[in-house]
Amino acid sequence: MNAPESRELRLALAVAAARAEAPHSPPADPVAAPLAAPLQDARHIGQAIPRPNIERLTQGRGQYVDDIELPRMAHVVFWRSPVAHARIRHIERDFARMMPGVLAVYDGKDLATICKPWVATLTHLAGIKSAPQYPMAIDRACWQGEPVVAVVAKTRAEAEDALQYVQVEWEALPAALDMNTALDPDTPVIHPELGDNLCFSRSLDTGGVDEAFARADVVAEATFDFGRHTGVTLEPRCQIADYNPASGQLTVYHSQQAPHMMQDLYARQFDLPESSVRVICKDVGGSFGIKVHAYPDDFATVAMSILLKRPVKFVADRLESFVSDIHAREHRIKGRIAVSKDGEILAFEIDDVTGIGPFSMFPRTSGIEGNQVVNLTGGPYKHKAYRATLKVVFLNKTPTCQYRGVGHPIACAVTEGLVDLAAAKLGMDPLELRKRNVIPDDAYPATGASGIKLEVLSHQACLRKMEALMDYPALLAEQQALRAKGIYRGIGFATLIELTNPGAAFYGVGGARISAQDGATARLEPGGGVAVMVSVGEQGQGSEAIFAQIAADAVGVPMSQVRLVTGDTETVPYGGGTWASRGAGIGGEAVLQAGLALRANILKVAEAILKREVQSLALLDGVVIDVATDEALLPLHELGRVAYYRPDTLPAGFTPELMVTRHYAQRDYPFIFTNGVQASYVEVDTETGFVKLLKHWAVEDCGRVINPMLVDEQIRGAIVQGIGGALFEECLYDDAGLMKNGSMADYLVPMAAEMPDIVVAHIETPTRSSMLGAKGAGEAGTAGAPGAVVNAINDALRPLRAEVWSQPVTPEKILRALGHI
Amino acid sequence: MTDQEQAPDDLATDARAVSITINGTCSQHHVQPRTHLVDFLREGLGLKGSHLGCEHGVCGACTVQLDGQVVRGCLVLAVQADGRSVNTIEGLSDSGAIRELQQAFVRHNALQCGFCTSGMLMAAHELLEKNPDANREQVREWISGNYCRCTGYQAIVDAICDVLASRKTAQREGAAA
Amino acid sequence: MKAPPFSYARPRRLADVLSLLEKHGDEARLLAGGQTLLATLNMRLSEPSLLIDMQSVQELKGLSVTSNGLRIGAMVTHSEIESSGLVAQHAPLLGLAAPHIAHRAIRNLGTFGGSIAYGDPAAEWPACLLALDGMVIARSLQGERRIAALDFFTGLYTTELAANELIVACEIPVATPSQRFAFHELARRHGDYAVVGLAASAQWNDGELDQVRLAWIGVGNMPLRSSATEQILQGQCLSDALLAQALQTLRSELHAEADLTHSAAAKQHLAGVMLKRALNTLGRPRQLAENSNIV
Amino acid sequence: MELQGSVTIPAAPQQVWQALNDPEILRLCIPGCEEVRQISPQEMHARVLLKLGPVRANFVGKVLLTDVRPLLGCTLNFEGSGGSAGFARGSSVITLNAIAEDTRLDYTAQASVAGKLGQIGGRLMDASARQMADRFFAAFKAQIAGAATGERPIAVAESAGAEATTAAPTHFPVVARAASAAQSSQGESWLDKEKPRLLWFVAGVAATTIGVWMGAHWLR
Repeated sequence: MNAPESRELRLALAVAAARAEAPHSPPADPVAAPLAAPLQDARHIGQAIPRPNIERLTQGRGQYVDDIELPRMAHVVFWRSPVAHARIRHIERDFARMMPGVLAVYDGKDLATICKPWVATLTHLAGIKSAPQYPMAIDRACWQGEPVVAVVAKTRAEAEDALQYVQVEWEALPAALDMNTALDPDTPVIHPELGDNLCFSRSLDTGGVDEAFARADVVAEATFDFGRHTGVTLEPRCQIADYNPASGQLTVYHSQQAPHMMQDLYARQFDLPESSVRVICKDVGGSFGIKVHAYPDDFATVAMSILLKRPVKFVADRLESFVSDIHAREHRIKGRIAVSKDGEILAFEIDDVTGIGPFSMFPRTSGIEGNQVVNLTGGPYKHKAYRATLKVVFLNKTPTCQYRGVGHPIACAVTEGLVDLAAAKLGMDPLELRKRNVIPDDAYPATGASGIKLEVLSHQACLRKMEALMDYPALLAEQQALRAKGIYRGIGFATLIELTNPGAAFYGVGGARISAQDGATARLEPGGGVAVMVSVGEQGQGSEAIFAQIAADAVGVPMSQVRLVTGDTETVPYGGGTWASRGAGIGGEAVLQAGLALRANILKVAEAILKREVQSLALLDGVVIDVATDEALLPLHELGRVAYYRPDTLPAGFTPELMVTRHYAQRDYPFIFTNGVQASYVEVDTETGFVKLLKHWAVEDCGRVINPMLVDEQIRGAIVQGIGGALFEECLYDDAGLMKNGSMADYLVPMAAEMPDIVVAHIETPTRSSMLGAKGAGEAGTAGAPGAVVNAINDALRPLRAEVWSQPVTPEKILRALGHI
Repeated sequence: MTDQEQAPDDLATDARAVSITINGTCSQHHVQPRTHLVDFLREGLGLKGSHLGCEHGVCGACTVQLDGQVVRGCLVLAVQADGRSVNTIEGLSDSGAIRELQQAFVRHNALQCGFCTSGMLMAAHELLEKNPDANREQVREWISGNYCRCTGYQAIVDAICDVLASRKTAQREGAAA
Repeated sequence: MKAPPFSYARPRRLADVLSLLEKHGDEARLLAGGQTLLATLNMRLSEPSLLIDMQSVQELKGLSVTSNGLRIGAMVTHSEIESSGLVAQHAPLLGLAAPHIAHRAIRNLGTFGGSIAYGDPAAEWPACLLALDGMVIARSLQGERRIAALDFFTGLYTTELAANELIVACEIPVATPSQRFAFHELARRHGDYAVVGLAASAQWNDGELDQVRLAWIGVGNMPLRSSATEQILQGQCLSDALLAQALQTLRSELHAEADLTHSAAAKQHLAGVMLKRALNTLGRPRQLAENSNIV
Repeated sequence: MELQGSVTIPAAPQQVWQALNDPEILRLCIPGCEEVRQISPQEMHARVLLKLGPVRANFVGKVLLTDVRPLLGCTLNFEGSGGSAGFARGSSVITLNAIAEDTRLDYTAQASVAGKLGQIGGRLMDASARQMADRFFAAFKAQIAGAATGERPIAVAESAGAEATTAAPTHFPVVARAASAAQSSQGESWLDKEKPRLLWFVAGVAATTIGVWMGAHWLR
């Protein structure tokens, strides 16, 4: 990539690099390295700046989908399959239709007349298969929670009243419910036309694995279980579909992460011109991957708006969220590690089975998570021998798909669990074993054993920093001292890699119409402000804030002069949206390039107005200045006035171009990997099996940190979600495939009281694939936390010769491991 | 308050008159007995700042004040509020009652998606009043009835502790002066 | 998730509540704090014709000390108990238990009487009432009756309360100087229902335990006492041998039911741990016992 | 949900067997049972009003008997539906053994609960099923004792509620549920292969298990 163009930006980036090894936690800490004095007020990148646009959220003045009311808006509720697998014999709708306020009652066949079915596969996942899926079940429902009948009424309450009178005659069918037996001959095949219940399989073998295990001094192995999770966004999934039959225009207000993807899907499934579909995402109340998929009820709601020729609102209630939002993470992995007596990791081997739903989820497929586990296991380490097998099997349970972390928390917990087991067998300190085996910081670019391309990572620096940050020797001493008193504390580490800034390798090459590139438009307003339209939206992570920071620096204006527009396919450039930790790295780079281009164009206008050489001009803090003297020459509002209202005063043949668009796609690598290390300190009550989280640390290298305050709390939030999986969260099913804990009261997400304080620090190794140098940061917390916490628990239990590798680690499991029950 | 003493003989379920003081203004409204308070606020009055995250009383996103105390807005009927006073996030924002907390939340980045924030602020506001000496652990316990799925709770705890501390400082300085 | 249609009444007088209850029978439901009922209604797991809101009935409110002990009106909220000086003085066990009940917003509306009337096996107040040997005062149009806590809870969500009857108040003998209390509860998250909990009280007479009452939370299908274990402890000084004996007795008399993530065996084990911890509070000299009631 | 238990009934196996085959005795013993109705020789329904804590729900249960070994035992397959509240199905194996003058009845039951109640009722599923079984047997023992002293229960009133399934929308709440409860399992389902014989206590266990309540610490 080119070097930064402007003096100001060069300085800003240099300052950020100088701060690279300074922790910015707690976030209130002043930035460690001083900024150059004359530019101090102007620099935004790298600063802990509060988000400029969130005051309205603190006053209850946001606008989430459910806050929107449109004229003639109707409300839909769904009758969902109460069982895992059922033949639909008859649907009696007449009684429901007679209820007050009811506008229509639809079944799957009604909607199939205008919405095409889909099959979610990707060509680069060789052999992946699935069956056609419709907006609502036709003849057969395949999981508890699949929509079967829809009731549309004038109010939500009326729709629910009428729903009580929908009578569905169904016959329960035998179901495939256990991933470990899904491929057995006596397990029913969910889609007979597919031949079996295997959605996708993969095997990878570098060669040399058997030899490595044969010559290993230590082989450690374990079976790792991961419970099924779901995302529990606090705002449920919701949308309003508004079809205008007169204009043929479909507008969908959607709580979604990828508006252009949905625009494309609605256009294709309903045979509408792309230009007739507009998707608008206003405030989104949490997404985490839950809202990046195209759900059957999304299409159903749109279909009903088209059929009824009026707006239709769907807001999932919490009980239906638990069985209709995607699930994730149900894996059983047998893993082993080969290590030499001097602590060299020689090989990893894993065998992964994962259970998905009855369909591969549209459009990203349900094969990616397992695929990632194969790609990522052993990822931080320099061993060469690796073997992995993966089986992704269909089950009559809620469909699974990409949820925050996507395979990383699993791969990391398996890898790091095995490393800890090996360290214990060797009698070597687990941190030391990691230090000896991570790919050294000077060895990049490198290729991992699974074949992943690693641009530049900083494992060694992160481990060094972690050791100091947590004061490891003191902690070890404390742990020893307390053990003597019968108090069992444990320390657990997890080194990790995370794939971020994906190129088209993720979906595009597999045929999915999911944009790998993003765009930003920057426009100078007549009053001197800068409007920035970006295809990456805001889900709360602070995208708009960091884009404003980047734009302010790139253009050379105060951040208060920057206004962001996101989340509307009609007004922002085309792009992928928010997923796979790509917002800052890809969207941010597009904003940077657009901002720099706008600055250049502004200076051209200044050149014309001031009749000075452009090289002698700079734009600083909203004012065109003389580079040599720093003399203020022309404020932007004056430049805007001339450019927009008095173009007659400009030289003939010169046209100001004060709106520019730039796009960016990361094409140097399939993914830009980040790395980090987490540590957890826990106390296990060995009488009760209860675990208290005492403290958690994360050292994270997400390249250029644009706003440490935002990234730190985002990492903490991700860690807390990871802890959720490690200790609390699991979708529990009974033998008939029915979810037993599908309420907020029984599906335990982490709450404030049980969470530890989390110290976050950074190493900054900017990616060279972009000028900005930012990599993703949104998922690494979730990736590493479960491994660290589970390792800490096992470290605490080790003197008692107990171990637990099944997540969530419940008191029950610990009590069993300890032999109390 | 409107008379709700007697059930109508025909057990009518349709809307009836209630008189509720909302954000300081008392007015009459018609509401069905089955409508819970937050549906009434959101749909009847257009006060969209209180959110519905679960409608079974667990998530805390719907937290509002009833007679000055926080309650789950989804576990109170609007008719139960007849003759009583209700404050919402909009009211407390306009009155300035929670300005310090709001500013601290922004300063500490104590919100991401913002869906929990109204309820979180309502809960924190009551903490400031009931336990001005709360320590960090007590703050964590107090807000543990309010789900936040985005932050790690730490920024929220920091923000609340910040306000607790600055109020104490102000109090000490006031006492000293 | 919207409640089905129903009618609503808010009488001011207890007599009117009782008349409505008598008249509408099973079609009517009493609305105390509503923190259970309204969730149920939102989920449409109950479709009553009428809710009888008791918020305006003065006779059901207030805490006071009478010759019978501490009287807790049925409509007294968890928060009122939590912050009551009378409770702290006369029934400190309730103060220990209150913070475990859900969260502040729930405690501000949920009522003591409502909690007793449901008798949820995992709720704190029914167990406390048992541990304190309290009394339920029930009223119907036919009159008032007093039911000892020990007799009140009869099964899963079932009590001695008749269909036309409501709880007016509960009475708890005031604490004596030699009485000690322990409250231990294990919950996965703060404010969640108990996995296992124990509300306990005993007289401490120079080391000898007297009138030991152990009331269990989240163990069986109702709030229950373990009388055989109590008997073992009666008149004894705490020792390792006594503890072992008590644990053994507890194992044979307590039959735990599994919940979503804990087997019966785990709960049985945890009950033993709770007993051990409670006895540490109840049975040791005060200064040694002080910090032991926090789990 | 899995349940097993054993109960000793002070009567000979023959008497116990007869009582178990008497729908009216069952109606009287199943907690909350309001009606037992023979739809056809192949089908028997019971309506149960489930009252558990704050929950009130009408359930319709259907039971079919298989593997009948007169005086020795049988297998029961049951389904119960509470409309939008939930649905349950399961099976139970009953074995009778003569012990001196008495009969020991051993039972095992497995059930799964669908719908809202299943989704939220997990915490107390086992406890409520056990309570249901206990109450059934307590009542059953009492009935047998009563029968021994000559107090016969009254015969089932066939007419009551027979019009239910075709009632007008104004009667809906009960009707709709009754109708939807009848839903599954005609045709080639497992139920069809065996000849249905009687309604049985498990209908009660099912309906309640179904009805079981409810994760509700939030519910205070």
